[in-house]
Amino acid sequence: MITLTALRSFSVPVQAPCITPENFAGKSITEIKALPVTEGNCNVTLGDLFKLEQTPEETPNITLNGDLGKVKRVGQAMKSGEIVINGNIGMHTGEKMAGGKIVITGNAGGWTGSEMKKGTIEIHGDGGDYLASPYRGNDLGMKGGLITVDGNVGSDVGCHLKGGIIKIKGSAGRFLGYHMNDGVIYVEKDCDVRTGACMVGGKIVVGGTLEILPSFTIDSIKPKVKVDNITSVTGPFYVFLGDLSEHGTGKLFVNKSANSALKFYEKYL
Amino acid sequence: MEHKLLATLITGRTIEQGVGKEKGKGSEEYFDSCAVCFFDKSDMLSLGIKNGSTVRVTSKYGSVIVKAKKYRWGTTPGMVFMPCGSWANVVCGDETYSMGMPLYKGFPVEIEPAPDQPVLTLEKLLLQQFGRNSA
Amino acid sequence: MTEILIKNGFVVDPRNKINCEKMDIAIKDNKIVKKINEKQAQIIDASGLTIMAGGVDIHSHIAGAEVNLGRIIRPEDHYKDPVRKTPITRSGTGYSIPSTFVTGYRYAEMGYTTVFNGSIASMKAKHAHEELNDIPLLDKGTFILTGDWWFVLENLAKNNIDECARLVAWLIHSARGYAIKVVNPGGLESWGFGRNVHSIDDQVPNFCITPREIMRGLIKVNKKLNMPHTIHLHTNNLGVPGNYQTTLDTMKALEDLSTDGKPVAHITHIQFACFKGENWRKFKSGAEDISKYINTHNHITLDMGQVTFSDTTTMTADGPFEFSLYEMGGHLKWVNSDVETESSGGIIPFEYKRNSPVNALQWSIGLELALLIKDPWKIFMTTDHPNGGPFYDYPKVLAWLYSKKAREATLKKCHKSARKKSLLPSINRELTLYEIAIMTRAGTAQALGLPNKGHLGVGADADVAIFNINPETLDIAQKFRTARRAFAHAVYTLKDGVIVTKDGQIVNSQIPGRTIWVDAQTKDPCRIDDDMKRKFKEYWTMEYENYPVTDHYIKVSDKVTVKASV
Amino acid sequence: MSKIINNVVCPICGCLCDDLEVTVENNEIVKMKNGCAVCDAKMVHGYKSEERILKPLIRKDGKLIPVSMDEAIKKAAQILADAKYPLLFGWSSTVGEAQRIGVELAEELGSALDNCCSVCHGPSVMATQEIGIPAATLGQTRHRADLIVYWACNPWASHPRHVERYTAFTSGRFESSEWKNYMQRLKAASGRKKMEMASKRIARVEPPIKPKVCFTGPPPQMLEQKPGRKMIVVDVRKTMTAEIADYFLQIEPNRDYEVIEALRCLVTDQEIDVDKVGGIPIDTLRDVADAMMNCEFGVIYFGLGMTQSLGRFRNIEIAIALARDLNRKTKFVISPMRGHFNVTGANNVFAWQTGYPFAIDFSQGYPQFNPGENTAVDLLKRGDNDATLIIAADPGAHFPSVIMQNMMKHPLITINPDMNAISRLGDVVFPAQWCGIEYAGTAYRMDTVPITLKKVVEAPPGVLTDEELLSRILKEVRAIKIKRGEPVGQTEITPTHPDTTKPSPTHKTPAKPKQTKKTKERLK
Repeated sequence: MITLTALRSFSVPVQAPCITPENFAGKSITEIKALPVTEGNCNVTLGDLFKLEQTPEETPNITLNGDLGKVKRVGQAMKSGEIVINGNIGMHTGEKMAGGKIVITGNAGGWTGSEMKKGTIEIHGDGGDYLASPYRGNDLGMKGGLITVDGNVGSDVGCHLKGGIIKIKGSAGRFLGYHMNDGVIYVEKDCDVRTGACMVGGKIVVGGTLEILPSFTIDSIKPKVKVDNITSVTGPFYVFLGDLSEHGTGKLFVNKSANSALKFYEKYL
Repeated sequence: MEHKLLATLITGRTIEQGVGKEKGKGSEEYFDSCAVCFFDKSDMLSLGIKNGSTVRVTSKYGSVIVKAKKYRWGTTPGMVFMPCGSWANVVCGDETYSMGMPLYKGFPVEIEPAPDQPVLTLEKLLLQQFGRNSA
Repeated sequence: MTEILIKNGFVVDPRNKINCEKMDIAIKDNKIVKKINEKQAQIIDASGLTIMAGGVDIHSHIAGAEVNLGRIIRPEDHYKDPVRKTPITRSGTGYSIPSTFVTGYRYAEMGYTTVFNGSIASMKAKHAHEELNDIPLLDKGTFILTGDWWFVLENLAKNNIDECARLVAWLIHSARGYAIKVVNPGGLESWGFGRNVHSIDDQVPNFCITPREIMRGLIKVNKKLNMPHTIHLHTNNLGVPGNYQTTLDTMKALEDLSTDGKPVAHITHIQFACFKGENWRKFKSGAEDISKYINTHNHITLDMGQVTFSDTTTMTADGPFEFSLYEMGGHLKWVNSDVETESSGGIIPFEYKRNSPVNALQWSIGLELALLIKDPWKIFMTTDHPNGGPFYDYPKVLAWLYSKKAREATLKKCHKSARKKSLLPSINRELTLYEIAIMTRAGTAQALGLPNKGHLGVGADADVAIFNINPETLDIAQKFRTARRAFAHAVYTLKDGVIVTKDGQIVNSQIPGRTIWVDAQTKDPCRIDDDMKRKFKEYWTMEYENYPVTDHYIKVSDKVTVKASV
Repeated sequence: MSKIINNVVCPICGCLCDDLEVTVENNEIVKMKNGCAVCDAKMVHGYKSEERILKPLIRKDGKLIPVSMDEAIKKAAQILADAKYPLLFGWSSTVGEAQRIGVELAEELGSALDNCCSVCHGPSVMATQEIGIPAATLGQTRHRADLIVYWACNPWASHPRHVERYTAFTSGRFESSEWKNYMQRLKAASGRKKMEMASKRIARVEPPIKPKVCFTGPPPQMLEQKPGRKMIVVDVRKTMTAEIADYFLQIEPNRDYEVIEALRCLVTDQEIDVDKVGGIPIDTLRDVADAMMNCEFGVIYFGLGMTQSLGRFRNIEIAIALARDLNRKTKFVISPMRGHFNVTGANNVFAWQTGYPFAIDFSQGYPQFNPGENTAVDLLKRGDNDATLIIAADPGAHFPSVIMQNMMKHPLITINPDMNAISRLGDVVFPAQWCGIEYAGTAYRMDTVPITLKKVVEAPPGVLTDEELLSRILKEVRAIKIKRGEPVGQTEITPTHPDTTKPSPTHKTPAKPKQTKKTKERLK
């Protein structure tokens, strides 16, 4: 295991896409120290910014400590192994991830797990905006894997989702699952407005309150819903279909008891 | 008569503000057109204020004194309007939802009459907000 | 004063009928000369290398409002191809629509030195010229969309060819353009109200004219103006199954206009106009019919518009075509950009896939045409950048042309439609270096009417490309990958007698390149009288005085003056 | 001695009206014809106001002290070269020629580069990146549009001549002006006196406040029957633009997305389960949808009410989707009402040089783009940058104070012609010439049509253009870097602004630009 500890708190953004298990594998500590990163517009090395130590444990492969809120692109495109981040981390963590595991004990920045294909991201704090959403102009949403968030998440989470599961213990911001095609998003608490906007497929399960867009239509009431192979949630749930303006067939499961304001939809059943 | 009004604030352009900003940010026109807040008639009644009364507009992000004016064109109870400019900025928020645009329109503010409190000029407002100005 | 002597290379110069002869090329300043003082000159040892004139691209969308809109809407495309700054070069981004500096660098790396911009609306011409100024290392020119200009439609409907010619001369001059571009004649105006024309004899709504009349009229105008290039034509019904018939009709309709056996029209990206079959399911290649016609007629030149299987961006002034492409489904973005009284436009990001029956056949149609048309002076190599693929795929296209083995390798990976519905598998022709030089430089320069480009004769511009191909030892058809690499990275590119790339790397990025434009001087210049100014005010939302491109928009100007016969 | 200059371009809003008639006396603009009230304020009064900065200033002990240009440039270059991550922001009120050098400076510095569009129509650009846009130049609307929708914008205040030049109150080839009809209605409603006042408004001598005539618009059925052009205004509050419209739809704040979603459902023949959306009954929306589907050529112009309210770029995205869907039924285009006169130009210049329109980060040696990450407000909110250069913009008057407070923690360099709010806050304050008044250059209209701004008067002595200032700062930055032994770019910087004092070239002008020779010599 390689432990990286930030030597100071960073005042400008640090881009460190080199911090992945693949990149560190087979390298000596001196070689790892020499890996290039940028601090603002300065080209520096990992050793300039972090204290590096090697310990014999196998997992996790990499541990990061310190004030890392401005450190971006950690674990970018990683394929295997495990990274543990003790504290907050900056944007684009685990972007284009294709396997392995990232554990973040604090909060994650925006675009965490963006365009990820496989693997697991565990966030014990809050997830940022654009969690598991693609880069601007793309529709390459998350394809597979699992993201769990213990806290809340920001806006535009799970855009263009094409597979995989996102579980959020807290509440979610606006535009959750925007234009999602497939996959599952489960929010235990409330959602901000416009949940599931433009969705064409997939499943969003909401345990708390939310507002339904006019372009969704009620389909049925179901007693419970399966989130993944091991979890199923009991409701009862209103099931909404949408987004009609996109001719979508996405399913929005809304906890009936938490949403008495939606009772009038029952007349269409 | 209530002493506080909870309203939704919209900031935006007015032609007077446009004229004012082009004449110069230190100009009287700019001050007159920007250090104001437009109300619906009914809200003014409930607050007990008149055209030209000073009011305090407070949001989560800050608090500013401006002059109250009646909105001319239509009815907008519960909604107040401030021309964009340094005064409105004090109450605007920094929340961007990760897309670069801060909070300018459609957020809650609290308004109370502030009789006898002065509306700060641009120079004084800058000094109050940032501790410096052109002096 | 710089003097350069390129020694011992194999020169391929079809204009001067030189085919792989070992000879020296002498350069003084920015021209090729007969002889120079060897002692003073810088010597480039080109032994074992092939020397050609700098490449001349006849049709490539590299600048203008539409190209830039394409750049703006594709951040994800740039994201995968960042280009780092160096002490010599500027930074930027690449892929399907590279930023301006990168466009210049990457063309130069392939030995190209002259590029003509596909189309611009003259109202936005200043924008195009500002971008062209920021494309270094290339000479460039731009074609002006003329076919649906209201003045043209009105005058041609009344058969006022002379008046139309004067107006077109004014237009080309005020936009600092090089040639008349006609895109889906009549269709762009119809698209103003969401309609289109579907044959060359359809009426254009509100204007009492047909596409046939527009094309014929503009060819007459082009002749009257003595323009160096023919009209540059994008046919009606582009991208529609069965459109090979429209293309044949178009070519037949123009037959009688050629009196001296010279071409009267250049039909661009012919691949997209060569579809047979009533619908996409019955989609077949029309290359055989088109090539048969071209092989027996001399009044048309073509360029390929080859598809190269990449994630690219389609963009054209043909707004209705882009909308119908969008309607076929599966596209995330659609851009339409109409320009008042002049043109329309559309952009759709598009990925050509090998396993798509339509795309695979499109690929084979382009190659079929290039190989079935016997005379390489009649069809030139392009990808209609970025419509069929970005220009950095040119080496791939060349490989398919000079090597059956390369074609077979790709055919194997393609959908079976490419094999079944076209003649490509049965074609054995493999182009020689000589023919390639025609299709990429000599022929294009001739079609464009550029006497100093595309060849290495005395007096030609000192634009030279040197490739690591030894014609004596390398069988390009067999070792197509080696040759492809050679075409992708020229050993040397010389622009205006200055070495700008070496071993595929930019060594000098400070050559701005010239903007070539035509000033067709009419005997009786276009009178912009009050009536005309009033009309201008009615037609455009811009004042007449603010419309023309002023001189400062051209960084280095290369004016071609022609005497018109009106 | 007075002279009249015709066809001057107005350097204020995205309309770029190019028909101004300016009278100049003793190197001073004394009169302006054809422009709007805002134009008058700038062209006749504002540009020569007391607020003008004439010498560079540097803040010493909290006070702004006049210094020499050389000292100011050295100081600014030192700040920028020392910074690990500077931010260059603004660019909307300067010409393309200066923006080009700005990109080069940003690249040299490895800085963040953003323009004002990130707080106005950046969301529109982002929406275009997600979904494309069916757009057209303004003349296309003028000639063809029989349905004009102004959504969440108030052109009467922000683009005063938009209606008159490009939409309802202008005549085109296929559609005629509704001005007469409006006047008749106005007459019928409020008599002669009020008409005079309205015509005064149209003549733009007075700001458009006055009569309390309420045209809430006839009911939607009337909307369908009315011949000629129709104008619909959708907004959260009634504005003067709504007054002149045929129909006004007042929706609840922050509900644009829902209303447009409902319209999209109606256009695609879907049933809607709710009765009201955003405070509007579905039946009313159905009428609007019908009007949209039954027009020959429809257009939606949208403003900051969409880009700044809840949903930001998703609002635009859905509005574009509506326009796109409508193209299956008829011809429909949609267009943002870009604010500053050259904010579109900044997007375009940045895009052709880097591939990206705004929110660019050069810290990696190549451009990276991500609004939300590299946009000015986000950078400042997180406190990522450590120096700021503001040019041709006034975030002091347009950024929330909470954001500005973060900007004030680091050195601030400003380049603006007059003492606006941000200049008042600067550490190094440069004066600049007014582009479009004191020097010429290229600006891009809201529909990306490039227009050359004119020079009408001479600038005060010693005040430089934005291009010259940036070039000198860039040169100085390079000198500092060379001293430190760092590699620098080598592109030579040649300011190239047009000289529009010469008459426009006619067809016969054989003029060969001077640069040709020079460049050729250089090549030799």
